[in-house]
Amino acid sequence: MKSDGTLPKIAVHGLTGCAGELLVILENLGTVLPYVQVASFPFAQSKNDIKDVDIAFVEGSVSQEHDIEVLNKIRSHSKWLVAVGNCAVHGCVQSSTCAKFTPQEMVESVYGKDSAIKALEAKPLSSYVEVDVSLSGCPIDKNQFLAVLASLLKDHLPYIIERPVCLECKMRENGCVLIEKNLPCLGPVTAAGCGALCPSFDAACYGCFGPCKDPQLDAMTLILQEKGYNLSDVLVRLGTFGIPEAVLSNLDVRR
Amino acid sequence: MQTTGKVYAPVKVSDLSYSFKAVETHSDIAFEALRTILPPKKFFFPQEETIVMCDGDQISEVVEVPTPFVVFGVHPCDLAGLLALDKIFLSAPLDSHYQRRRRAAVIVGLSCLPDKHCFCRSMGTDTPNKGYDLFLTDLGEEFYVQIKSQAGLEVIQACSTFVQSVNNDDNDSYKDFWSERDKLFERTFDSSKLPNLMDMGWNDPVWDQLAERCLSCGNCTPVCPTCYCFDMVDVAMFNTQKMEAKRDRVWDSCQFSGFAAVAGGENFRPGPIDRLKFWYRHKLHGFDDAIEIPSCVGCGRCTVSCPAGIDDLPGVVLTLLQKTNMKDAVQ
Amino acid sequence: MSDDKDEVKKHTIEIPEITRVEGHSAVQIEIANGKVQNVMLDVFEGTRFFEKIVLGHNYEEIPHITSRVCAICSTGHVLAAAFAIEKIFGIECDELTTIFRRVMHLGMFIESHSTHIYALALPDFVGATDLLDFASRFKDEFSNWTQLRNLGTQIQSVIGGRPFHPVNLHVGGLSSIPGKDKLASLITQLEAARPLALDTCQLLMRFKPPIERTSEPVFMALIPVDGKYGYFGNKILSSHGFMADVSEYKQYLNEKAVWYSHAKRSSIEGASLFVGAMARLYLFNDILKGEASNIYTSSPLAKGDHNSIWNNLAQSIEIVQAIDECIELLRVLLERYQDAKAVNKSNLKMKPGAAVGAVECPRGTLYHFYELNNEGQIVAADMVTPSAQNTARIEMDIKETVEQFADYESADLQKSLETLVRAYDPCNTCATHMVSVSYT
Amino acid sequence: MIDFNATKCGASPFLPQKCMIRAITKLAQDNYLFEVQLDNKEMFANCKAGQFFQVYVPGSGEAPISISALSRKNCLEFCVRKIGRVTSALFQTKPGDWIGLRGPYGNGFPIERMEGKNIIMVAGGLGVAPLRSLWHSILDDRAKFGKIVLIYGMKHSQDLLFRNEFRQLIQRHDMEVFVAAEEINGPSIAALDFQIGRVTDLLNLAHFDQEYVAALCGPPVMYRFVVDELKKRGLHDQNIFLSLERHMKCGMGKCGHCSIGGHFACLEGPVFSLAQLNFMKEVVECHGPSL
Ligand SMILES: Cc1cc2nc3c(=O)[nH]c(=O)nc-3n(C[C@H](O)[C@H](O)[C@H](O)COP(=O)(O)OP(=O)(O)OC[C@H]3O[C@@H](n4cnc5c(N)ncnc54)[C@H](O)[C@@H]3O)c2cc1C
Ligand code: SF4
Ligand code: SF4
Ligand code: SF4
Repeated sequence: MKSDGTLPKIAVHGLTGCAGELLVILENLGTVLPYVQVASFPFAQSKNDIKDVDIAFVEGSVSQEHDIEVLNKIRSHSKWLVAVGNCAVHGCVQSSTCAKFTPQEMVESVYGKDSAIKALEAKPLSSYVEVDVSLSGCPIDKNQFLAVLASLLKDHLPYIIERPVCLECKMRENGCVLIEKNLPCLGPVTAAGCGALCPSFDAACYGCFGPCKDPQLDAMTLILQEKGYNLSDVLVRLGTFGIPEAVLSNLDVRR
Repeated sequence: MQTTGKVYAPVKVSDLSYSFKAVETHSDIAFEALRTILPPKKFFFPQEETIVMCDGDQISEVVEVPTPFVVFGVHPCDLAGLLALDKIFLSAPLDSHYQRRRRAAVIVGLSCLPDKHCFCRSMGTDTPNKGYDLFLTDLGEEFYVQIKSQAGLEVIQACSTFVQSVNNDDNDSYKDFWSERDKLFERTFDSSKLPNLMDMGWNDPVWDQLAERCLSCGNCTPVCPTCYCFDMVDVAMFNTQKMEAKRDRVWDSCQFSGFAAVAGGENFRPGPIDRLKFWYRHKLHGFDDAIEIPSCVGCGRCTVSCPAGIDDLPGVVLTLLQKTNMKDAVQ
Repeated sequence: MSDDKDEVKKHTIEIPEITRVEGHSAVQIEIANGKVQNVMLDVFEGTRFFEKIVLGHNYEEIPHITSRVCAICSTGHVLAAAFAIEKIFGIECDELTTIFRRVMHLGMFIESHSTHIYALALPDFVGATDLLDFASRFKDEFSNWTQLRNLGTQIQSVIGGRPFHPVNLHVGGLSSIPGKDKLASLITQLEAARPLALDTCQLLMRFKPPIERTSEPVFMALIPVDGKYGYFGNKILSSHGFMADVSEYKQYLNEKAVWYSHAKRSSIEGASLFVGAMARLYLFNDILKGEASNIYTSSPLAKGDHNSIWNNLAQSIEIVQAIDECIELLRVLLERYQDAKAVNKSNLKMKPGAAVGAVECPRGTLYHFYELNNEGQIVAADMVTPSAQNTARIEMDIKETVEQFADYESADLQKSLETLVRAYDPCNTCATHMVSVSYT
Repeated sequence: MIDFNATKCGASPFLPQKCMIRAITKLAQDNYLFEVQLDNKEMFANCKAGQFFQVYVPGSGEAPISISALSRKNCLEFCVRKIGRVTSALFQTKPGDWIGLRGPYGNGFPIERMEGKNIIMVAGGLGVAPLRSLWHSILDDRAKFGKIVLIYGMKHSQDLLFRNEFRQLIQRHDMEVFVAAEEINGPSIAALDFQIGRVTDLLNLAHFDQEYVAALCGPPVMYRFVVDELKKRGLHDQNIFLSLERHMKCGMGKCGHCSIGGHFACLEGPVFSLAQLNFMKEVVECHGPSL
């Protein structure tokens, strides 16, 4: 509750994404409704007011002019701007390819030569505006989301840890699938938050939360190659869920 | 044992791995388990625990009084590991969260036969002499039981029908077991040389070779019986039940890049090599003079859990011993 | 807005952003001399080019990547991709794996349908301004949604690892078999939620459609593989009696282009393609079983009323069907639990080739096409989503609706249009192809 | 059955004491001075110059902050720079709000060993915060100490902290005070002789010899140069004291973050003599052989 007796206002917007975060937020609306007023949530309500809000959650990457317009408007009307989901934080799957094809090539390949569609290279929000909090995940973890919101309601920055998935994996006491099953697990270079979901299901982490802090990509590449994975598959796999090109380009094998 | 409380023992969880889990019957227990993924430290210093709660105007301690429980099948190295943790958490100021759980536990030790990764003998942690309530030596048909405490005695009394007093034969087979076991260690070295070794080998190229492969994944630390580093994580909450926030203690690892970073951008261990060397030194050099016990108990967990295969502690030690001309320490 | 350059009076209705559909879209309607000239459903969801994104990736990654087309149908995308790749390899999953997949898929239906009905469409029907208004005024209904949706997410979490973007479904099968106790608890939850599903049908049956339907669409859906009402299949059937293998999707979707694709001028004979719950019920109601069948028989659908608004009712019937089938399938799984096997990667024989995988998603038929090289990497890909197939029909419906109104400025018209579009729930996030139909 | 709860466990050492913020003063951009009331007499009595507290902002977290002064009326002063999560949250508090304190932790400066000696204090940037508590202790008992030199350097002149206090210190005749900034901009400060340059330049102006005891606090780069200079002047390693900053989560030798080799900076430090540090492998590695 604010000093004037009103509830803090939040907004939830989606740019170019799969609506995953919108869905997570929608499904947890019951928990947060007593503490906030939802000023804008086009996915869930008809009357949407983009005017000054305390916290704006934005899903999706910026992939077209319209996204930029909306994003700038949201930024100028919100105190805290939270990028939610891998798309908004790292650019997710759609940004991974832009390194290989130009947007126009993609438009042509999908919609034909004389398509009127204009596309931009998919980029995370931070490429266009200042982002206060970045909460990655594909989709975001609901507990992390609730903690971020609760922190911001106190005007505190939340503590989001970007340690590797391996820590959570060991904390859950999983047998390591990289060691025991020779699976191409990206846990060592991927940010935790999911609770080491894939390895808990005997599968290899494919990096959906984006890179952990300071990922050791050279060592990861080396070890996967030793396990028999070919270099091109390994590099493609590392880049799938939005490891930024700047980080990837530090790879020895790429240089 | 179940009269004492819940029983935890090694259980098979994957093709190659075991884990201490709650068991109901004798048949749940994997007696063959050599090392569990996580050591028994998780019962006393859990992966995640809430330490402090805070509402609008009060801060309070979270007091969890555990009911008595039994940890069954703790091998000598893990007993030594717990003693090392005791030195940290039970030294002043005493960590009450740890202490409460430690008090509630009855520890039943169990003998084991080493594999190629075990080197507890070199670290001097292969003989159980304290840290347990009961210790069982597997003599094939029967167990040779050593009782160390009142709590242990009470467990034995509760199942007196299965217990006989020890005779001379038993004593002999007990001795035989341990001397036979001693022969099984594949790699041994003289651990008294370790502090010197780490100092002399500090700039050895072996570190560069290892660090090139290090993933900084931190797998080596949660599995270690003596690693105790943690982070304090504040989680804000909605004001339900007037609870505004909690402080959680969560396992951390010195292998993560921000571990030693301070405000102003200085990071005292920025690269994997710095962190890896720090870790090796910490394990092999011990807690320096602060606490006079080794901080590696030779369980081999880090060796088997490192995806990069670079935590072969005895291997690295032997290599360094050769290089630094301390060959005489290789036994 | 009016445009005076033309002799004739032109009138344009714009609905800037249709909220509460799973994606973003706007409708633009041009009217001249009382006749609707153009209907443009403009999807301004940024395009993501999945056909291009997947190129160069190893087949193992494909289900995880395509899952990101759409959170709501992620299980459908994962399965369509897995089906296509398995076809290339010439393998078929064992029976129990297929049952696990079915249960997972039904979980998605329960979640997606209930979310669509309660959170996106129902607020319109009961006259709530939005979901929040709905939540506070219709507490029981809101809680129905929470419970049904939780049921769907629970099923998907137990089998797939999380409510969407599953981690346990792979080419070849599951990476790990869910615990027996968890499967058993799903049965209990399903049984508990069943009455709510029945209530939902009754609730929807009572609403009167705000707009009348004038022309009949062409319904199309996959023919269930095993003769029981279901969502996996390799052949399609249309209400015109057209039948084809899904591998020919390119031809038949194009062949019928007149009534499917460019809806701009006129729909030939007033018929356009309609996929989704209503289509499935129309085509396969005879193989519905139990309570679902009873409800269908008593519904307006059985009487031949194909007003698009009834799509929501059709969805509610499918929820009942899904719950009953899930219970049955889970019982089989429990009985034969020890036979269930996780996928063993080393047994997967990779082969180059191309194939089409298809699956019925909540909104209709989903097609995935892939071509693999010798390395198991994708060299060509194509996806056709249900929403893309429905777009023409939506535009057509809009046209008919507008023509029923005399006053184009009326607020009622705008509201009716939004309601109508929402009934289809065009999931624009997955509209990888949709943009092509929205320009004049 | 054994009664496992027979002996009660003590209170958690992680439990902060609730303390009221009495006053907040802005010292410079992003640098505030917090005056906090510590009613726990025992805790207060234990406080020593150079020690630190774990300051807890409810809902945000804890940060180790040095005692910058022990003011009368059971109050502690903390000089804080807004740098991240917890410090930003602290900057949002108002007088009258409460925060949590745990401590005091660490060894503090070895005042006993400085008695009767000449003292040189070198502060870089925010390092002035803990040193301030040291000069307060010394000046409170001025007669017990010999000559005093205080050197304070910073990047920009507008970062100057404790401006009024320095104005007074400079006027004292019983100590030498030097202040320097690498860049001087903004209004000059009356009666304050700002030098342009680094602390090392000031060392050349100061009069001191090998008989001095040195106390240093500042960023790691500063240590490298200052220590070199001090050693050139012949100061003994046992007489050079440095307050080291390390990442700390508990302050009581348990969380492992502040570990330097096998030592806990929070227990054995944060103040170490150069003689001690010479035998701490890791410090040597980080700061070069001169340290
Ligand atoms: C003994 C000691 C005394 C200190 N005295 C003061 C003082 O008097 N005034 C003052 O303003 N600051 C002091 N600091 C520094 C202060 O503790 C950090 O600035 C503070 O912890 C940053 O917390 P944060 O949450 O605001 O930053 P974060 O958002 O957590 O991080 C910002 C930066 O601070 C580093 N950091 C985070 N936590 C710590 C930590 N616990 N210890 C050290 N660095 C950390 C991070 O690695 C990062 O580089 C002292 C530190 C120590 C160790
Ligand atoms: S399975 Fe993956 S996440 Fe888990 S420990 Fe191994 S490499 Fe790390
Ligand atoms: S293990 Fe990796 S891929 Fe799987 S959910 Fe977690 S971050 Fe995503
Ligand atoms: S040593 Fe091995 S286990 Fe430890 S961080 Fe490096 S790669 Fe991971």
